[in-house]
Amino acid sequence: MPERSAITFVEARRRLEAKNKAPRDKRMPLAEAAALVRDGDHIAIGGCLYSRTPTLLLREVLRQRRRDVVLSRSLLCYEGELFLAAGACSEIVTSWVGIGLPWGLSRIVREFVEGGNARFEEWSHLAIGMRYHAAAMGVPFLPTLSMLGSDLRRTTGAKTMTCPFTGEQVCLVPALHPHVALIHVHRADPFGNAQIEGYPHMDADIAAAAQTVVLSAEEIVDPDEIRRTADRTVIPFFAVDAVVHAPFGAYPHEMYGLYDVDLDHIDAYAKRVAAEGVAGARAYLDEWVYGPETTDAYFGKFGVDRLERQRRAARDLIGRRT
Amino acid sequence: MPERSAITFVEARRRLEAKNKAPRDKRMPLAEAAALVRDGDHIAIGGCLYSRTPTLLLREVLRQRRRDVVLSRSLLCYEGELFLAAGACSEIVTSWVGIGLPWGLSRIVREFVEGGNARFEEWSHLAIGMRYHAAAMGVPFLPTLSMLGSDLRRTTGAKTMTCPFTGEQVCLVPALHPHVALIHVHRADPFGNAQIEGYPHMDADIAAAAQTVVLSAEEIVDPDEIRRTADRTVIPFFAVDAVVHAPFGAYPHEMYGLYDVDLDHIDAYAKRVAAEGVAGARAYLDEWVYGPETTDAYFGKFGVDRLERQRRAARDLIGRRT
Amino acid sequence: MTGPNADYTASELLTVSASRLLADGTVVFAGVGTPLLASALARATHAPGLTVVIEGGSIGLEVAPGNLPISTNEMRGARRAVALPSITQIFLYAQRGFFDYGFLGGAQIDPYGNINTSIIGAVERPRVRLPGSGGACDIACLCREILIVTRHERRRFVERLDFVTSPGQIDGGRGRRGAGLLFGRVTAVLTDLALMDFGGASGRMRVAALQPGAEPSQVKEQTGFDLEIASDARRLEPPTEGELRTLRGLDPSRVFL
Amino acid sequence: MTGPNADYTASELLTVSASRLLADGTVVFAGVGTPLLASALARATHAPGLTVVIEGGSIGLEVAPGNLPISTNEMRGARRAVALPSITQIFLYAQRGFFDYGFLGGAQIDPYGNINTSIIGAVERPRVRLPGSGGACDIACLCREILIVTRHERRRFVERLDFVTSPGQIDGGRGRRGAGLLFGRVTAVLTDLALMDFGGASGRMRVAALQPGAEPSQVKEQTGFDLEIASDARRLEPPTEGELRTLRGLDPSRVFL
Repeated sequence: MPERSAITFVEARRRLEAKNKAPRDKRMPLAEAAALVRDGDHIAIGGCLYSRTPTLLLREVLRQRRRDVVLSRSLLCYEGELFLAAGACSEIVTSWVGIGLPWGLSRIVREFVEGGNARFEEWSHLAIGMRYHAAAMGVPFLPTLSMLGSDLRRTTGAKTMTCPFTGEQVCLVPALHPHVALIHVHRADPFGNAQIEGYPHMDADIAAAAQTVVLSAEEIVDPDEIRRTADRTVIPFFAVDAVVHAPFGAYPHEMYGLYDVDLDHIDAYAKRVAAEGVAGARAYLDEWVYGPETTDAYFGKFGVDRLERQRRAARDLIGRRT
Repeated sequence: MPERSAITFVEARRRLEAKNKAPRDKRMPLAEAAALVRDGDHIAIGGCLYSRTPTLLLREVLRQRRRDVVLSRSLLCYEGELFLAAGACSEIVTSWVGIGLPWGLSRIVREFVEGGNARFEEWSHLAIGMRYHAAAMGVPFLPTLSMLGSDLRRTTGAKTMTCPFTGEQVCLVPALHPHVALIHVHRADPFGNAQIEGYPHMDADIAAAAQTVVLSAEEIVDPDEIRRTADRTVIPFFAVDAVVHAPFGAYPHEMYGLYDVDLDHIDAYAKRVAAEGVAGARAYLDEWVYGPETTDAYFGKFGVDRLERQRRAARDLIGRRT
Repeated sequence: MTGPNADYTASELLTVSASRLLADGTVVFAGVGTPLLASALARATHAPGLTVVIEGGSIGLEVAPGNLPISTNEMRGARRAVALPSITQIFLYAQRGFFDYGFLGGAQIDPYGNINTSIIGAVERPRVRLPGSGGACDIACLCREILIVTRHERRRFVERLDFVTSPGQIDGGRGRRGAGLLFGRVTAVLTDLALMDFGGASGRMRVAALQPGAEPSQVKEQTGFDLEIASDARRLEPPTEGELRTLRGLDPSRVFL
Repeated sequence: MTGPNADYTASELLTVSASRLLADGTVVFAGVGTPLLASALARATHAPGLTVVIEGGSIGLEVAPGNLPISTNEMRGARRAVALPSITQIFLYAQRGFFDYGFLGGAQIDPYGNINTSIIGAVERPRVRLPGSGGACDIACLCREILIVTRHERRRFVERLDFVTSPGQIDGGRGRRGAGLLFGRVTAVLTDLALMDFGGASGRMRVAALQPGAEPSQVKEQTGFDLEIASDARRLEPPTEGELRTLRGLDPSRVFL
């Protein structure tokens, strides 16, 4: 693999074969689950940008002062800035980094990458998806027509080959097996059978690709409820190592149908970073990550009314699902 | 492609680019939809074995006396025997052919293949899936670890290559772009947005792989119902060319949650063929395919009580969904 | 940028003319901002049968006026969608050939429509680290028609890119074919000053039409490379009252306008 | 085939001893018939934490006694499943390495555990066209432990196959590795007469244990190739009353027994 520290194809299979696949109660406290992340791990983050982000899990990983991790995600939001500013991360693997059009370039990513203090390995969005998909499929690579003619092919170390059936040229991207996948879902049972509503993003592939999968879920349901709606299950229990009950677990990011993104909060963060740079992000870490000792304390700072407002906003956006 | 008459990778993309992708009412009578199948076409059949088979569509294709078609399916049930006996088909592409363990080998497939009057191109089950998946993904091939060390690799013309990233050997299978996909679903809107309950089988990939997609649906719903449950849609309208309202459209095969397989009917057919061979299949064609002029006449032969019994059986098997 | 008496802004002009590039009954792969506004405007005017797709995984969305998505992955982008596949699946639909148009912008654009949204300076030690490709490189490689839509600024239109994130016509001629890109091409580069294409002999970008109020000299001056003006260069129609009213209704608080 | 006083049939013996090969807390990829019965029996006896997967796309199914699935794609196979992925996805989970055991049978089995379920005679003009691989070749290539379970008949155990549908140990030794198969191996060939493995120096199939009532001479006579009997060959325990009662309860009308 081009990036440091992801697991090789053969090693990934061997480790998976060695795992305990018994259906067992995998529920555990947030801190215990986050502790499955080790220094130097490659962490794949579920959801996309500010949607279905495993915010509480990431917050706890930061609180445990992990070091030297690699973050990969299809589109990386400001959690990347927080990990860089915290000194927890030295490399990001993504197709795009930022919060969104209105907020412009990430000042912190610029400082770290332009200063030579962090590595930004850029792939096209589909290429990131194909790398997770290859790993989930148990093959060492996948072909794509994307990145042909792009300098990304050269800088990523993707290969080209001639199709032996058609004679056409294709680009090959290598499987990406993260050490850990952090994924937030709508619903999971204690064994880790998980269901997602709305956008599935890349989470199913990330779960099958990673060596260790940590799930947080808005709701823990009885296995019988999963069995009644088995065709909605997108992550089967045998891929999962830990299950954390985490209502509002993506907040201040959005959770499809449950709560809207808290743009006021994100905007305040962005303004602070725009003005103060890394110092602004560190101040945010002190106030919102290291400061509140508990999840309750963290949500207490937002206040119940605000969480309820965001719940109503989501209902207004999605409406009742017959 | 090894088999005759599937569409090449580049041609498949060109034809798709040329298609009208406007969301329009694609509902049409069964006969009109089946007429989209032409002599010599490669037909991919949705569902698997005796589950979610597009029975009414296949019956109508036979009634229109198509000739020289190629049938592909992950597991081919006795519809293969009917097409062979009808003189409609000279080649099958599948991983397995038969009805099931209790019925043993297909006497008709044996007669045609052993007699040199039909070609049976066998791939492994995953290889068939990878071929449809490659086509659906818009790549000319996909790698797999399956078929390595099997004579199937040699006889199918699958290739091997060394992974440029790991140095490991993989098997490459070529994309399979059928001319027509015949797919039966639980629910579709007039534009062709389709939803399936229970086993998805390979239908989503088949729909994206084929040049022409003909859907039959147990229920035609208002587009707003699809929009309310968009995360259940497995086939988007722009892949679909025809939509047929076909209650009991898979019967006597099963439809997940709606009606059970009619094993009495299938067993009677199997006994007849075991005793009389091709003549038995032709007698079945006369009685159940060519004979009944209309769908009502066809179902009339089963009788309302029998259909109701099969509905109840399905409810007993699956029960209420939440 | 626009004529002295024009009663619309440059971005309104850009969005309206972009919407006119979209034919009815087609599928457009749109990013948030101008592309999504242009697509929504087209649906509301001449192309009711236009299907909008966004990369977060939404097919057939119908945006709510005044409540536009800011990212391609959020609930606002799923409004009235008919399908919500995975992000990977959306791009695979593009790779398969389901999407007629793909919109692109870019920090740097060269005379062949190649785009840089990654790096200014050296790869290993960039002077400016831009956000990256996102889906741009994929759209450039996989869609049938690539539409580049951006403000016309000299620093943006450069003779040579520091980095090719999204391939356009490569070096003109058979450049895409040579790179293995069998499908798709850049059919339009649209700015607030002109509509450009690659129809000339050189295969380089050239002005096919001028925006209302824009002069050839002004276009050349705002372009960092030698830009040919087609002898038969047309003049684009200004936005109509109706188009402007509808557009402003879509983004009343001017988040993107 | 079984001892004169045995109060069980050969297929009951086979199913019970197959169930004992399955460790608790593992995942088994089972076909319908004996494999599914053996898996269900294991769950009901020593392996309650065994997860059953079938190729139609069902994970964690719990079959209803007396109402067993006849195909791997039908509703009976989805009973109490926790997930119903596509057929392709099920095999991709196998390829990824999630499945500990894969059950196989076969019309022809050679001394290295390679299996033919495709063709007797010549490929272009077969004497007998068998049903084909189905998922057998995939299971043989992708599962961690391949368990071959079949009746012991001389016409079945042959020195040379007409066609290799599902690779076993290939030619013994590094055969699988040489073919590119990095993972998985045949760990047991179980019949109503014996349990065989490939633990000998030759890499050929050899008898590791005898079924109750089976004699070495009988095993050799029912095998179409030279079959070694391990010097330390054990004697398998007969089915217990409890195992037989449970098994018969699963298939009271003896569809598969």
